[in-house]
Amino acid sequence: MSAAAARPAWRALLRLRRGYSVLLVLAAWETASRAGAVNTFLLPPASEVLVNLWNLATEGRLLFHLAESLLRVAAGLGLAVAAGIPLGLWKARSRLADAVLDPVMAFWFPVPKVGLIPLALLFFGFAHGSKIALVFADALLPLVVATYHGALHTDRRLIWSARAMGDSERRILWRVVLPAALPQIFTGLRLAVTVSLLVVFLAEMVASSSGLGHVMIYALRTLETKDVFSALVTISLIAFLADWLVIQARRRVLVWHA
Amino acid sequence: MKRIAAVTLVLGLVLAASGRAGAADPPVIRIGWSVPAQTQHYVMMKKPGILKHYGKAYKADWVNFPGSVAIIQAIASKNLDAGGISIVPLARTIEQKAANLKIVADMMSERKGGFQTTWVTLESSGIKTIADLKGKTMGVAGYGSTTDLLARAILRKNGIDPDRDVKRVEVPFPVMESAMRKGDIVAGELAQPFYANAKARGGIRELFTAQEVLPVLPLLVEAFTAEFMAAHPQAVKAFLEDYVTALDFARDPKNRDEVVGIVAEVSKLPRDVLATFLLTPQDYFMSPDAMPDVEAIQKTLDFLKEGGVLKTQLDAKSMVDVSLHPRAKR
Amino acid sequence: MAASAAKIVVRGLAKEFADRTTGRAVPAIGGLDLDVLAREFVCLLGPSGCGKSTLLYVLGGFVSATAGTVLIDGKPVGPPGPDRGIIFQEYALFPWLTVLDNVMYGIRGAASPAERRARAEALIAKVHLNGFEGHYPRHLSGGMKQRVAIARTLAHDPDILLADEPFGALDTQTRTLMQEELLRIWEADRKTILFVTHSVEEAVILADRVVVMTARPGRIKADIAVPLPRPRDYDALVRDPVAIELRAELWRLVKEEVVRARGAG
Amino acid sequence: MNGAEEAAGKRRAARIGGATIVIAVLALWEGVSAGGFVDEQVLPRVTVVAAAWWELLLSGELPAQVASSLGRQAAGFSIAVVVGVVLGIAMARYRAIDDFAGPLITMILPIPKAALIPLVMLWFGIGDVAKTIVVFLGTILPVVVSAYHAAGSVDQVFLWSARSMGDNEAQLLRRVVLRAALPEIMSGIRMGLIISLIVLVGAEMLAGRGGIGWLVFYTLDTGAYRVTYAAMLTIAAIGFAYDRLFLAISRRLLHWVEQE
Repeated sequence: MSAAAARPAWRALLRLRRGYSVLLVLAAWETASRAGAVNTFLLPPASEVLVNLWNLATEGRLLFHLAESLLRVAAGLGLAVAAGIPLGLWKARSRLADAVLDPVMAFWFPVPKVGLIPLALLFFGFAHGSKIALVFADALLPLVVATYHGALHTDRRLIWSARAMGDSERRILWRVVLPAALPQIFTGLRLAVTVSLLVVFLAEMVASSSGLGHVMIYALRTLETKDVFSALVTISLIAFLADWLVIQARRRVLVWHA
Repeated sequence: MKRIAAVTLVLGLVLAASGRAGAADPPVIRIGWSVPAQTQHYVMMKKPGILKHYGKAYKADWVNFPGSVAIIQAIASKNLDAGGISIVPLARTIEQKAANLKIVADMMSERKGGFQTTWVTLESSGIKTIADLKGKTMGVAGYGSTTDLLARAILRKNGIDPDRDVKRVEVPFPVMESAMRKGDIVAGELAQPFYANAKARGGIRELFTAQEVLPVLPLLVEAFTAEFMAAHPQAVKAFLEDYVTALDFARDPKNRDEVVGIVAEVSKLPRDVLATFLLTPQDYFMSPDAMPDVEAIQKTLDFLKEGGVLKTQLDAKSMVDVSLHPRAKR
Repeated sequence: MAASAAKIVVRGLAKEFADRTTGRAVPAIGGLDLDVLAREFVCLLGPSGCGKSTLLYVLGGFVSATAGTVLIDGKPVGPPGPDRGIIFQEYALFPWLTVLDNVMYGIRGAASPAERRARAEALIAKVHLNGFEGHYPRHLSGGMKQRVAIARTLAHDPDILLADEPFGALDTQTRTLMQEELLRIWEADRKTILFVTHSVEEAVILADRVVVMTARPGRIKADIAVPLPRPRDYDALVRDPVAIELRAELWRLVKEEVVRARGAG
Repeated sequence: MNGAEEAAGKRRAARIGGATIVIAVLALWEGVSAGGFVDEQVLPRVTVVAAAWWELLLSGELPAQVASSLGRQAAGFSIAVVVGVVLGIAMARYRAIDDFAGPLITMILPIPKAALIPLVMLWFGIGDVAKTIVVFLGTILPVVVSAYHAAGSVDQVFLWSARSMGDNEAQLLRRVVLRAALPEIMSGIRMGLIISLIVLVGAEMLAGRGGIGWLVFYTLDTGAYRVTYAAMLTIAAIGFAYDRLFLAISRRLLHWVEQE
């Protein structure tokens, strides 16, 4: 009667259940390409791409570029978290901060950062700095907005209880408002992770000598379509893994949350 | 009643969308262009009045792309019929049978008598020869681009392994000069108009050009799909006549001011910068007869095969089709 | 058969929850039998966490039982529907709707919007909230919110009312007034009510019958009739010897379970 | 003591603060460029950019490019809002849809759209449809994620109340889940609105037939940076105006939300 006995088998099936759509897409891709429905130059068969990916991966170069990209994402995202959460909290708790920051952000965030790449290159260097700066600039938005909304709707009874217990405003911010905002912050983090990946690959496509985006643009320039798709598949896998990690972290951190 | 109306409407929309509503309309050539160095195209786009056949024997739908690869992708996905394309991606396209493209006219080449992409350093850098680059950082505008392939060959020829002996970082053309003056790189490649700009500001020394490995590099050509040429030979013929007209117009010294204005308008670059080199010996070389240089193309293909960029030996003659070219000797 | 005459029949009901951190099954209700007659007012009393609310949610069709049968009018309990109205301690008013719109929400089948509106207004009057029709929940006090919630539940005219500690969050005065108001409304049309509470006083004032549950996993510990006449007078009940005796008895039963629960925990 | 007066004072202070920041940034920009700290070719002076902007405005090019872009942006954004909200709520409510769409969304959306352009060309051509699809793909992420999380955390008592009042699934979704999730969805839409302007650049480099995003990328390529910055500032200004408009609408729509 209890599901406990059948759990391992069920677990395995559940895992599969969450991946079958990806397998379906791969199958459709393979069929379309093999059947000649699409130009294989534009869309080579999935199987060939996967074999190619395996070769690139075992060769080692791909892993190097992957590590470069991930380093940039980690640094940019880390900075965005470190800056975005305090900014969002501050904006939610101080009317003055809100009034000053709101228009500045509303003007800054729609700026297409790709146009700032030349400037970023000169200011932050051609290696990691420029990409980290761009990731930071774009990942900041979801974090600030999410933290702000989460903190704004904190139950005021919680804040008052803390105040009654003699907590300072700063302590309340970190001990009451931040935990209360965490569910929303995780939503923002999920977005920020995706945005970071997007930005780092884009920045690496425009100007970089390493990273997955660089691998992709090099393959595009030399018309090695299979390499392009190998990079694409890698990016997809990374994105999937990163998202899974955020969801796991969310589950761990938010055990108290419904 | 309603159903008939609906069916008529749908049919009408389909016909309108297919663009073949009026049989009398001349065929539309969907053609890709990019910047820089496609002066013939810019003149055709901005001065259709000087063209004899435009609107009568053909119409053109000009679409801008960020470069040759994008144009080729658009051709392969059947969204374009023609375009101004660089020779290396074109060769790779034909090698992979991604699209059946034919070179129908010359657009511009890098050779003596015209501008060649130039690798430069600062006079103060202490770099005198290519060998001095050992252990230094240099700028590449685009890994895997034609000029990058040439630079690698030249470095290797001068005893420098491009992957080990120098650090090469990707720097967009417009930032190259600043990066060099700032000291982030000691050398870098400059195309026009960035070369002219840097030269005007002074302190720049030329290191090398592609001359050393390829005396004539037919960099950009006009290409059409074989399918379109077979379906609309008259339109292509008329287009090429107009293409030559535009070339002649651009090359005529008394039109120079106007052409500089056209290029400034298209590229959005300041007119005074363009005026320093455009249509002078400091501009890319445009062959007066607009004929593709089969011999130079073959040499380029051979060079690419040798360098491993091409896996197969391609035949330039089979890639070129000048049967509709007004200045072809018949 | 006496059992089949009952409005609600519960037999051998068990409910397990999976612990979120350990993944182990935790029993909330363990083999519970209960009959509720039509038009009966039954209070469920028990220590916190004894599964009173869970029983209510199973009856409402919100959660499914792990084992056992639950019949309503002789039929197995179905998904939630307007035949069973529910009132929560947290009011559960839709914050985006006005008082009037909240009450109108559940009114269906009326011929015209005007008719629905008239019915809603009548219900609002019944809970003494005239003049607050256009207010949003955030502008109301706790007692007012709960009165809106009662009006909203009555609006779809349910057969059975399930109340989950509805007055638990109210102050004593408001609570007393709300109890009187609920009795007044109930005596007018006598719906079947299953009322979860942790207050012995409340159970004695309201119920025909008080069912005391054991600590987790919840079972029936005692089933005690309340032999007090209706309509009930709050002030009289305070001094009524039968009521005093009953309160003492119930409190003793509950206390045993509270102590047991604490020992187990 | 006087709350209204205090609020007005803060507003005034904020306005002054905001203006100070803007002026300081512009002055810094001009100084950095004019003082030779950054090459003027890479960062043209504010005054040069302003002149370029004015020129583009007078020539009619800027209004034309903006107009041609806003249609695509509005279309892509609107579709993203509708599809994103519906999909996000559906994923939160139905395990099967989540299992199907969830992995695809997390795997496809982080791919730089520039890499997908060949496939977009293949299936949707190089016209407005293709560009709208790219905007849609870029914009839908925040909408879908916020709708998913918001719909997933709707208070259980709301759902049960509505059920016990006889709501069927469709009514429940429309009348309760959507409404209860609205505040968080709106913050996702706000982000989507901003991002829809950013992704115009990617969408319009697909095949240049104009547009403000095309102008950014095109001049970035040619090196006409004064135009790049003018176009970027225009996009930022549009984004600012959109955001203010959005806030006004949002305040009206969410007047029932309890705020401190």
